[in-house]
Amino acid sequence: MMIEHDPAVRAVEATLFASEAPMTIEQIRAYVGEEVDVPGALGKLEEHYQGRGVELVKRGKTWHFQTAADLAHLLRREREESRKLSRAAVETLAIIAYHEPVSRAEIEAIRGVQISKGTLDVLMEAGWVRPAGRREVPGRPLIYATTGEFLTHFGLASRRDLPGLSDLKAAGLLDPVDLALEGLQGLSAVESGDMPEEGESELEIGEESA
Amino acid sequence: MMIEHDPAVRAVEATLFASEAPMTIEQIRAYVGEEVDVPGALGKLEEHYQGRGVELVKRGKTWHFQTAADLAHLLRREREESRKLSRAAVETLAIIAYHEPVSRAEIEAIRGVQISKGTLDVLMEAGWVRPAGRREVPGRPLIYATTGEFLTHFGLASRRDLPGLSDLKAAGLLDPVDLALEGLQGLSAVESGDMPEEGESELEIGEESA
Amino acid sequence: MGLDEDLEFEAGESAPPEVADDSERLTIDIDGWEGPLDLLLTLARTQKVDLRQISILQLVEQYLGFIENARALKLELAADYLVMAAWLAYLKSALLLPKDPEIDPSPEELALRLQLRLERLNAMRESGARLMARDRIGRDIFTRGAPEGLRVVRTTAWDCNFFELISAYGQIQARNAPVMHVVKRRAVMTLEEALDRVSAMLGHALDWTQLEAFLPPDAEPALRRSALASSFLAMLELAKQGRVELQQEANFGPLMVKSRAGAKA
Repeated sequence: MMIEHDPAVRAVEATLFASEAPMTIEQIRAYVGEEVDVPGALGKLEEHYQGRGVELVKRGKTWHFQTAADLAHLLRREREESRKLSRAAVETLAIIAYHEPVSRAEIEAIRGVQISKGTLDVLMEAGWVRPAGRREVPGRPLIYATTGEFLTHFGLASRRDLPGLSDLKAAGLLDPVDLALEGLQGLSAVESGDMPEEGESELEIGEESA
Repeated sequence: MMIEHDPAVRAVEATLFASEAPMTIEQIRAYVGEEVDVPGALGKLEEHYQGRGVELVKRGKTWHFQTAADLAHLLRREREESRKLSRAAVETLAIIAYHEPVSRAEIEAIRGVQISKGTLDVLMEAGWVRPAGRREVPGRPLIYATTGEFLTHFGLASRRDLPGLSDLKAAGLLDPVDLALEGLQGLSAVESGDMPEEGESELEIGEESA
Repeated sequence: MGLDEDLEFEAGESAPPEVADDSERLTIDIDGWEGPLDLLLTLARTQKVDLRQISILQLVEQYLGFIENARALKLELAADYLVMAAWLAYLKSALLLPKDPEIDPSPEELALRLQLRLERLNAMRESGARLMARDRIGRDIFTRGAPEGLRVVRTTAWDCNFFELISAYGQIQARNAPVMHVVKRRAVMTLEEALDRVSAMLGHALDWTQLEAFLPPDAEPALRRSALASSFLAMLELAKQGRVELQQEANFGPLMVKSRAGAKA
């Protein structure tokens, strides 16, 4: 017997299923009609799909359906691995994500080495990084930030979900050296602070990726 | 609260969702494992999705998800755009209106310029021109005439309401000075078509998600 | 390349691997480093303590030892590795010497700076590895494999008004109308007319008179230009006949005419 389903929920479900890319609420509304309560339907769908093989997730401002993370072992595709990022690209991506917006010079200051030409290009080509205007300092350098696609790809609901972000902040590890130095005045290099042990922040990641 | 879902159902659901093509039971089993009751899981899924925005369907021996047929209209969004008729199209339309029925060769003879296939297509798409049989001469060329819609659009009761040559002359519309000033501008021997560019029907989402 | 591979952050690992404490491999691998700071960080990790507790002195020794080894093996070292080596040698001596309050920044501050930089680089390296290890779309998690796709169907409302229609037809007709060339009559004064006119007027010009005075006073510009040219020719003809004298003070100056006294018999 067929159950009567909420037409708004059905419409939003069908639209998101058919879409080739994640959609914002406004984009969904353009398809299902102005009169449909899209956020309400998304809420119902999110709840309905919870724990199923397919989930409805929100990444940044966009929504999409994806397979449940715990089924990765069934579906994992090794061929995607062929395009592995270089170490320089991974570090640069992390620096942009945790410090954004950030200029090239600031990235280079953290890495202690110049960025080779291809590194930022690769990240932009992947759609994870974009230029985000210029810093209003002499020379007006371009600054870079991550994209919505970055959040989608790495399964982050927002930048606040970056692994270990709060620990890094609390430990001052996202502050520039000069600023950190001011805070540590009087402490010698050998002295250890009373900061959390490194191991603690690693535990959290295991939880998040579940 | 998370409901406990059947692991077999979840696995089959995720596998079919992620697949780029419909799958047979054997193909699904290759992903989810030999021990899984695939037909049983498919049966449960079929029932679960019945009446939702997405349906599980069987075609021959293969299974796949698809958006509910009755919602297909949602996946096409219509957008009307007003476009100016090209000069070639206006002239062609005028010739058809004054000389109908005319063949393409006759139109070209009157215009003194070749017309591209796209030009007649645009006029037919606009609903102002229709094929009106064939001229019984060697080669039996198609002949064209205007439509009732044409009369409606231009506010004419009949084709006899079109101003005659003497009227045009009196209105200064046959004045060669006009010709010298603007008449030949932009006319070339072979005109480009007036068809919309190919890229235009692209996915909206792709454009907007940037 | 063994060490380099160790440093490659494999997907699935939540933290960078510990570097093997194998000094032989350290001396051989030189290409895999992403600059002196990267090398320093790797060396620091061999101390197997929290970065906040590393011995900077020991690290300096490790680095200088590495550079020495590389030189002994005649490996090519990029300039910034050598600059770092020189700076670290200075830092080492400053740390070992009795404290000199005059020196600013103090060697301790320099050491602390180095340690902070290593911590920051390390934090980003670990974060990058954690990011890469997440469940990623297309590798661990999948979006729909065969989405129907959403389409925007653009329909075009063609725009053309009645005036455009009939004026287009008018222009076609005008373009096709047989073209007849008619040369318009232009106002001219012939040489004969000019001769008659100037001859008749000469009797009144006993004094030097400007050529322009002989032109018809109310002529249109086109006729006036023609009259000027033909009157000039007429004057030359009359001068040739000895009936007038011509005079011009300068190039392009006014051309003066005078009836020759007694010439007219």
